[in-house]
Amino acid sequence: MNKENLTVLSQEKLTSKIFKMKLQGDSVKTMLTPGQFVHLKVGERHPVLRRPISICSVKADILTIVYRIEGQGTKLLNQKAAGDTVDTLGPLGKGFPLTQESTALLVGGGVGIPPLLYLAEQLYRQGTKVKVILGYRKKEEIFLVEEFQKYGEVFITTEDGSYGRKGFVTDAIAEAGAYDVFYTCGPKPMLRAVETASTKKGYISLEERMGCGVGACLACVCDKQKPFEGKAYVKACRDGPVFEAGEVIV
Amino acid sequence: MNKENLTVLSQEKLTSKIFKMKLQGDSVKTMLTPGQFVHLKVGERHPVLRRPISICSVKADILTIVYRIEGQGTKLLNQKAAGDTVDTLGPLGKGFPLTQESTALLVGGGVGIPPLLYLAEQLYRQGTKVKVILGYRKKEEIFLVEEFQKYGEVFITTEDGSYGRKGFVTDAIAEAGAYDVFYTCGPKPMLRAVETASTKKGYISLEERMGCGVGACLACVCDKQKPFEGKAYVKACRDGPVFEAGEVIV
Amino acid sequence: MSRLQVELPGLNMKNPVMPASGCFGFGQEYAEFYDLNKLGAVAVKAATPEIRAGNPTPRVAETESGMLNAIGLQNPGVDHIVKNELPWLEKFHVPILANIAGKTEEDYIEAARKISASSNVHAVELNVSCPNVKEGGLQFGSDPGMAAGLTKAVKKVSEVPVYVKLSPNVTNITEMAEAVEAAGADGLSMINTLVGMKIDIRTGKPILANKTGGLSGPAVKPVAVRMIYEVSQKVSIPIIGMGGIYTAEDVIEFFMAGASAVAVGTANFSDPFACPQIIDDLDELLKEMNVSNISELTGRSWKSWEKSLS
Amino acid sequence: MSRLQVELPGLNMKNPVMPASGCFGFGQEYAEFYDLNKLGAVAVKAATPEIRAGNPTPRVAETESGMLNAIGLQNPGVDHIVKNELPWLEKFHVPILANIAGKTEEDYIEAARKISASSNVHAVELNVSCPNVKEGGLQFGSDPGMAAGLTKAVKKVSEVPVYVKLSPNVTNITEMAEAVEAAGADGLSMINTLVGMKIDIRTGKPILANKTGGLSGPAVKPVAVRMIYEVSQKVSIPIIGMGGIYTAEDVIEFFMAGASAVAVGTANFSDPFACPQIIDDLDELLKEMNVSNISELTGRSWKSWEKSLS
Ligand SMILES: Cc1cc2nc3c(=O)[nH]c(=O)nc-3n(C[C@H](O)[C@H](O)[C@H](O)COP(=O)(O)OP(=O)(O)OC[C@H]3O[C@@H](n4cnc5c(N)ncnc54)[C@H](O)[C@@H]3O)c2cc1C
Ligand SMILES: Cc1cc2nc3c(=O)[nH]c(=O)nc-3n(C[C@H](O)[C@H](O)[C@H](O)COP(=O)(O)OP(=O)(O)OC[C@H]3O[C@@H](n4cnc5c(N)ncnc54)[C@H](O)[C@@H]3O)c2cc1C
Ligand SMILES: Cc1cc2nc3c(=O)[nH]c(=O)nc-3n(C[C@H](O)[C@H](O)[C@H](O)COP(=O)(O)O)c2cc1C
Ligand SMILES: Cc1cc2nc3c(=O)[nH]c(=O)nc-3n(C[C@H](O)[C@H](O)[C@H](O)COP(=O)(O)O)c2cc1C
Ligand code: FES
Ligand code: FES
Repeated sequence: MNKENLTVLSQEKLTSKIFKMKLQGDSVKTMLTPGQFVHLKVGERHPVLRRPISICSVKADILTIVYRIEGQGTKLLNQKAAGDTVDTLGPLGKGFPLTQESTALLVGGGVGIPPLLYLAEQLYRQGTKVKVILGYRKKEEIFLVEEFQKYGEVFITTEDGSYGRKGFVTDAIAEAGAYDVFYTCGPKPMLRAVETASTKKGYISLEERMGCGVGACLACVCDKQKPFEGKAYVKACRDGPVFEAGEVIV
Repeated sequence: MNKENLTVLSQEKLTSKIFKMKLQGDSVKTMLTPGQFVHLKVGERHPVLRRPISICSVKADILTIVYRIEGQGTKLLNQKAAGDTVDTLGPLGKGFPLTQESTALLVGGGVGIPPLLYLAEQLYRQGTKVKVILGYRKKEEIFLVEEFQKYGEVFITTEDGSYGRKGFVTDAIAEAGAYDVFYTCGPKPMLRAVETASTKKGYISLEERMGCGVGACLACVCDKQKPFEGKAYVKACRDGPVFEAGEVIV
Repeated sequence: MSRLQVELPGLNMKNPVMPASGCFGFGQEYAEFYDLNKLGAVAVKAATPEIRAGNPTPRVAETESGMLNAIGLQNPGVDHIVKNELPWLEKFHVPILANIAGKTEEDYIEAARKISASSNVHAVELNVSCPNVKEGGLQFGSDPGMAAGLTKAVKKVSEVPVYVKLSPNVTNITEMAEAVEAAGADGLSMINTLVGMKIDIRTGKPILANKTGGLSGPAVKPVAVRMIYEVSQKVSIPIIGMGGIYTAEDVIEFFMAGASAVAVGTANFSDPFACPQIIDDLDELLKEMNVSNISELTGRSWKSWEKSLS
Repeated sequence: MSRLQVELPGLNMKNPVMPASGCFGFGQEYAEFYDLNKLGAVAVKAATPEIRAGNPTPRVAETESGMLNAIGLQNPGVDHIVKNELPWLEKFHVPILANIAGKTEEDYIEAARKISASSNVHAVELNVSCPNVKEGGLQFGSDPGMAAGLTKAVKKVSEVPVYVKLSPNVTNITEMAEAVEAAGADGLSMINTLVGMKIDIRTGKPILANKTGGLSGPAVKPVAVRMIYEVSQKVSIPIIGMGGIYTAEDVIEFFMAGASAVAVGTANFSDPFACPQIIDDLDELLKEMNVSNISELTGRSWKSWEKSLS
């Protein structure tokens, strides 16, 4: 496992609260799987815990992450400027498996959207047809849409109807049409809704509060739907954050 | 009382551990008395206490301080760069009274040296003859000597004899010759030695660990030699840090 | 009634924020920074019957997100305080919570009797929990029976409501709270400081001359919130919450845990304008949260309620 | 003997630093970062006789300079641990301190009997102080008589020395320590976590599903140092110190307070290399301080000594 001080190349504001950050370093070359995450140390001694952030895209030794300012940790991350470094652990966890099916539906909401971009790119490159549903609260909070459009057709929903279809991501599934496999990442109610709305095979990515991020502290466990070999739980940080739909209780 | 975000103009390294920092702001114009101090907030939320640092010199709205990197707080202060701001409370406390006698002896050791510079300047300007004894551990740790030489004759002692007279500041008092009043600032053993070595009237400046810095918490009290009007103690932050020699138990 | 106004026994407060005892002297120093009329109340420094010199220095040490203090109840004695310190505060329209301490029950009784007779003292606060004095105080703070006995005795002589300030250094703080409530306490203050120590590794000695000291500041906030959460579910007298409050968000957290007012201690040292700043921010925050009076939030974390906060 | 080597009952440690129980799993994850032979010992996650699912999530929350956890002793049961987890650690030359917990005395006896029979378990640590499980554990941790009874019972069945891990959530920790020493404990571990809570003001609810959790990290260090300082003067068995250790300087502080070895918990989450880093720095620091073996520092803050540290 890698720990490296990545160098900040840039910070770019996407919406009032969402930022895109580029980081450079050797360990980035090992960040091959979409859905994996990095665990960032955002302050010298405070706060005590790292922050898990998904890999959004990788080009050679440059990592792109997209994050929303939530609290203290993401605020500190936002204060980093080009030339500063960020102590980064990763890649961590198990990411999305690349399907062999022909059409994939990607469904993302909020800060669940960034990891799907790396996935969209890899699916597109291997020839899978990609359809993407992205859910936002309102027009002003839309981000990353053009990037997704490079890899497939994009359907947008906003809760207030200020852009695209009014409603939730599930309201756009019919419009998106046929698909063989789905991939989804976002808030738990969304994951549940997508799981329920679909009869196809799929993969979901979970956000759990983490301690260690490496599998040692048991902070991030999820219950399995069906205990397997006596194990009733999995660790989001190590066995996930991506699970097959139906594997864990969301 | 003033609280202001002063703007950092410069940081300059004087010795391996000692730095000179210039800060600018309106409240600096009220920092008129040598021996007073400012109380600096060195971090956003950590550490919880401010750091007391003496006024070393003032020109219009520019404050100069000279500090030694000791622990966490001074390390954070050292990370400030030109253009950053420092939340500053001050001027605080009672400084050195300017004597009407003709010759003043200033005796400083370590980080007790900086406040004496502002005093030397003011004494010199009002026509008092200034003699200065500065004590250091060794040659490499000498700082501010040239600045003092503008205002009077300077005698230097080093503990290891690598520069000036070998020994402690008291070993140079005889050499410095006659004086009418003394002013001293430095570590407590030095203050005690100077008080004992002198029969003249004098003023000492005390370093006590502080909480509030404004007189409310009673962290920084010193015992009076002779209780006066029922009061057996004084507060270094408010009644001091400068006291008449013999007034408090050092 | 404004969003911020709260009413506690003896304390009619225009807002729920007061500086904590021992962190604000008798107000004179901070009055140089702002108008004390801004405050909901003022908790003044502990008074004992006799003059107290307190502990030798160093009396403070810094820790991660906190500080240790061992002032040791230095004070000029209750007579001096009543005669020389409290009258100065009369010009402000701010109720005073007078903190008292002692070695024996008689000490507390004397201090309470004298100070509660001051015209501008609206409530007394029994400091039964000062960790920095060896005798007496500590026992009163950890033995429910003794705390109850003391409360009863003080209630008899006090002309104003009596708050008991509880120590967090106990196995079962709820038991302490229930005991003093049964004995007639009008309210609780919690928490006082946790006993801690810091050693200077260069000298090998504790930094504080008193060796141990009381830990305060943001580091102790989770302990304070937990204790208030537990106690508020078991007593029906109001709680003045304290321990690491720095922001308006912290005040909301203490209310949701079960507090009915709050005190701010260590934060004053970090920023002399901490109290007025918190009060202003709190008003804004409550407006955003659509709360018409802050008292609605008391105990939110354990009360079931219909309208969830958006 | 090297500067760092220490010898405690059952634990012959090449250096005094071990990861704390519950913060290091059974070592496999951190072995991907560095060679576990670097460590002085390993304290493994608590074992109970039966499989435990632990508490619902969220199980962690962050606080100023600290964190709350309410894992709730999730573990696969002692049989599984003995069969599947401990053998993996055999390839390292590092003594294991096996943490055990339970609801009843019988639980502890069963866990101790089974785990102490493992070839690479060198000592057991009785977790009588887990704040995150409702039944049993808590009583054992706050009642000196019960703690002593438990210690005696476990001593009878354990094939290796027994350490008792004390809770800081008590009025008098010295009394607890003396009781378990008299009952035959070979050593003490202190401190476990302080009970705390954090409320999410957006929802009005505690962040942890378990509501309360155990506070650890630098915030609690002054409390740990104070307790070790007090207890070490009253007992003659060694103390494994823990609570907020992040640096080599912290380790020295704990030794000076009275510890004979230390454990590092929360710091592992902040930096997976925390333990080896502290060990390297400690060696350097002791060299600078001219200390020939770290054991010389144990209790420095209260022992009188001739040669002062320069
Ligand atoms: C596997 C994974 C991938 C993620 N990827 C992204 C991403 O690409 N972009 C993005 O903006 N956010 C992402 N998140 C959420 C992100 O980790 C949180 O928003 C962030 O930790 C909040 O930290 P804070 O200090 O700003 O907020 P605070 O509320 O101050 O955080 C306090 C504590 O709670 C934890 N926490 C708070 N919210 C969450 C959350 N939603 N999930 C997990 N822990 C939380 C923090 O890590 C911290 O320990 C991801 C979370 C996980 C688990
Ligand atoms: C009135 C006054 C004027 C001072 N003027 C200067 C000056 O001009 N230049 C300079 O370099 N230093 C000066 N000092 C000392 C300076 O305040 C300390 O070196 C500094 O606070 C150390 O902080 P730290 O975080 O780096 O060290 P740490 O050891 O990490 O500090 C921990 C705590 O101890 C306090 N502390 C540590 N050492 C001292 C000390 N010697 N005196 C008071 N408190 C201390 C800190 O303020 C802090 O609260 C002065 C002190 C006082 C009281
Ligand atoms: C320097 C200092 C002095 C204190 N003196 C007293 C006191 O005299 N009486 C008292 O009841 N509490 C005293 N306290 C405790 C505070 O009133 C308060 O309970 C505690 O500091 C927790 O709040 P905080 O974290 O906001 O500081 C003192 C605290 C500090 C830091
Ligand atoms: C996530 C987590 C899990 C823990 N699990 C256990 C445990 O199973 N048994 C135990 O005795 N202590 C447990 N502890 C307590 C630690 O071993 C240690 O006593 C405490 O965290 C203080 O040390 P620290 O501040 O270095 O973390 C746990 C602590 C944390 C943070
Ligand atoms: S975060 Fe520690 S096990 Fe997953
Ligand atoms: S530092 Fe608070 S009274 Fe002097």
